[in-house]
Amino acid sequence: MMTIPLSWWLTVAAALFSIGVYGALTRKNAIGILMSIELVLNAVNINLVAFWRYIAPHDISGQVFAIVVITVAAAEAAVGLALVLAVFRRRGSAIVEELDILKQ
Amino acid sequence: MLKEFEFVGLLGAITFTIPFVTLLLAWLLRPKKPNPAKQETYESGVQTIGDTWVRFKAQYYIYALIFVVFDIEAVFLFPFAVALNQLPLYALVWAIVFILLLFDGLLYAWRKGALHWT
Amino acid sequence: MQGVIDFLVSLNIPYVNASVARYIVLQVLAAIVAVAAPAGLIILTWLERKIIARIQDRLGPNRAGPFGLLQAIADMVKMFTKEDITPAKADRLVYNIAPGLGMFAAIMAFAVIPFAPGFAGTQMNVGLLYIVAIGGLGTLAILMAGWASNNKYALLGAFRAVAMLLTYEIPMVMTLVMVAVVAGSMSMVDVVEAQSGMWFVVSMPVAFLIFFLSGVAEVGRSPFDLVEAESEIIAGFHTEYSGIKFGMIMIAEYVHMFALSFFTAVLFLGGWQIPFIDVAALPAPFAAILGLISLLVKVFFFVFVMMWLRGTLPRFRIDHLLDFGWKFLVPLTLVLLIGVAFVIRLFAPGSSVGIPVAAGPLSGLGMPGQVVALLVTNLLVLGLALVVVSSAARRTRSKALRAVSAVDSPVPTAGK
Amino acid sequence: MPSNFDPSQIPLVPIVFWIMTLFTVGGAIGVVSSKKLFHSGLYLVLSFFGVAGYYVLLSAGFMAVVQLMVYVGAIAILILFAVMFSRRPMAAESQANRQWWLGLPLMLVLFVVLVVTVGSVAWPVSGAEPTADTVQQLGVAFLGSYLIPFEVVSVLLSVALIGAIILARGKVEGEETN
Repeated sequence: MMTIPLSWWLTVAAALFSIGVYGALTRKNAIGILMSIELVLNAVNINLVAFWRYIAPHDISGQVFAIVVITVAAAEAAVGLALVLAVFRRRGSAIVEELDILKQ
Repeated sequence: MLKEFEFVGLLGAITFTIPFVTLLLAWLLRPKKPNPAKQETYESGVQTIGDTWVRFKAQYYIYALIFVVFDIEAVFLFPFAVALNQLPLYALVWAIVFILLLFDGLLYAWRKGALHWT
Repeated sequence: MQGVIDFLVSLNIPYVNASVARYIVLQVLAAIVAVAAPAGLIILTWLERKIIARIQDRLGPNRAGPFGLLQAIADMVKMFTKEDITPAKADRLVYNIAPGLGMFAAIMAFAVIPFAPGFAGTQMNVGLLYIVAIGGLGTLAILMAGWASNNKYALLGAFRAVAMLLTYEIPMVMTLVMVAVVAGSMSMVDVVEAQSGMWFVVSMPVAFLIFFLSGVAEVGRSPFDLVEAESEIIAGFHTEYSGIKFGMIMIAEYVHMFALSFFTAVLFLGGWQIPFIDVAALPAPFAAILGLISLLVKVFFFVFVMMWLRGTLPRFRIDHLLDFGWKFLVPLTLVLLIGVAFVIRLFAPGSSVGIPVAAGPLSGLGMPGQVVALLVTNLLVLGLALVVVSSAARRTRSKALRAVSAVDSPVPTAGK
Repeated sequence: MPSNFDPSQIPLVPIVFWIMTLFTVGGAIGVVSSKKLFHSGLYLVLSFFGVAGYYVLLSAGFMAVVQLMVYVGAIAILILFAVMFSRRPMAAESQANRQWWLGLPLMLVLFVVLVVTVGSVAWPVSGAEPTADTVQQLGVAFLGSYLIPFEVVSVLLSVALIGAIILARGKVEGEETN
């Protein structure tokens, strides 16, 4: 079963993480940024579960952490999207660059 | 664990092809004579006005919101359910506290009228 | 299943060793499931039309073939040969993927069902959650279909459908948690075996009712079919679909209904178990055949009940439906879950796995005591819920009456 | 076909791994490059699906179904709902902001640094197989050593629910309702 070395998982997770960071930095729309953050959190979860599987398979902590991360991601998505919707209704836009009210 | 998902994978591989086969078969059999009138959006014969993707009321979003929260509650309750007989009695009390805390959120939504369909 | 594998190995075909034989058997089982689930649709549509016709004092299809049996095939042919129109304004790719995804989700639900003793594709120890997870894909397909059609009715229908699916998924998941609590496992195979003493429908009738009810809502069938309320939103999320893609959506719906019947039979009616007969102890081929027949009888019973519901009940209104889900079923299942967990823990045998745990105080009463306690809990919670609801209803009604009389009474005085 | 051919030796696990990598990374690239926000959301689902496949390969079946149930069944729906609520979600305009050319090399540098780090550490891999019933272990952990996080999670969820409802319900004049 362990035909795949641990480093493959970590590399894939790194790729996912980098893409997520890129998205968070470059997307215009706030919802797009939230999606990218979900990607980053998923990369973290892959790492957690891979470490659990390869380094401490008898200690369930890795999965506990991953589930807590999922929970926090869901809470973040719920509040974040509600925030985006609220902003969108006030200002008629979800484009982050247009939300520069503090600058004016 | 992998063994347990083998069947899911095999079934998934077959099931994945079924829609393609169906579509291919239909593509071979069916006539294809599109014209602009046919391809118009069907709204009971009335011409469509404006954009389809208009905004809908936030009520739908609130239902999805409460659903997400309870979905995650279930994620925590399933391990608890399976491990119930390996747990001391006080653990049950904590699980009940867990459920009641979330119930609290639902009650709040209810009181604030967020569950009310307007 | 082990028997079949051993048989294949004993044939001494080149390259076929135990693990290859296992793959072959699994693959064949998968193929049967993947083909039989949509093919069962042919019987289902015919049955549905016949039953509904009888309920409405009609004959139903009776021209094509004996008893109109070929009608379903004729319908299939029609679906395949009809022109398939894609609206010019649709989002083509998503529009085309959605029906396929719905079909995929519906068929995949069958992966975890134990068909007969020893005949289960997988003993996955997360089977109950798998049902929920795959159900989520179906929800997504509906949202995609409604969205990509670029039609206001389709989008509104999709919103309504998704709101309803989400609402009724919570009571459903909570009843699944109850099943996991009582069976002590999330594997469907274990759930069936845990019912060898007593079916869960006896010990948890209220949980069973909630599961079946929310399941019918999940499938989107009458009386929960406001998703496709013709008088309000044309055909809901599949307004724009025609030809084979419409057919695929229909197939998904019927397969889903079939899957729900399977789940109800497996989770609450003991799956392949037959009362007073120990099926698993019979010699291998009999056990498999008898078990499968027993399961199918239960499945078709639930299929019949669903058609019966469709033939007799009017459609719900969406606000009533959502209120019923959120304000009645969700609190009810949460309270019931607490009760069930409490009872099970009281009756739990002691354990020395991991942390040593003392036995529950009532564990001496054994299985019959547990069944009776569960039943009493179920009925108590239901009774409590009904009392609360009826008192709340009385309050609202008297408030409404007072409002009406407050409006009415000034009228005669003004007349004088 | 060689005489000692054994079909059970087909490297299924790496094959599935690469398919899932295609889903995950391909989906992720779709998320950050798609011009339509709704399509971004669908690519996100594809990516989540691939991650669920990873969990199966990692013997974490519970995590896999939880990934499907929470991410695909709940969070993705929430995100798609939010996309539909925002204006002109299907408009095919560039979704990237003015700094995208700066983000690209940054992403590549980050990736290279991470990979080099991963390669330079000698991970203490243990060859042990995980115990069969991880779900039960999880339950014992949640109500044993991780009891406080368990309760905090429920507080977090209630707070998130209440906060999100307050935010989402704020009424604005002249809003159309359907």
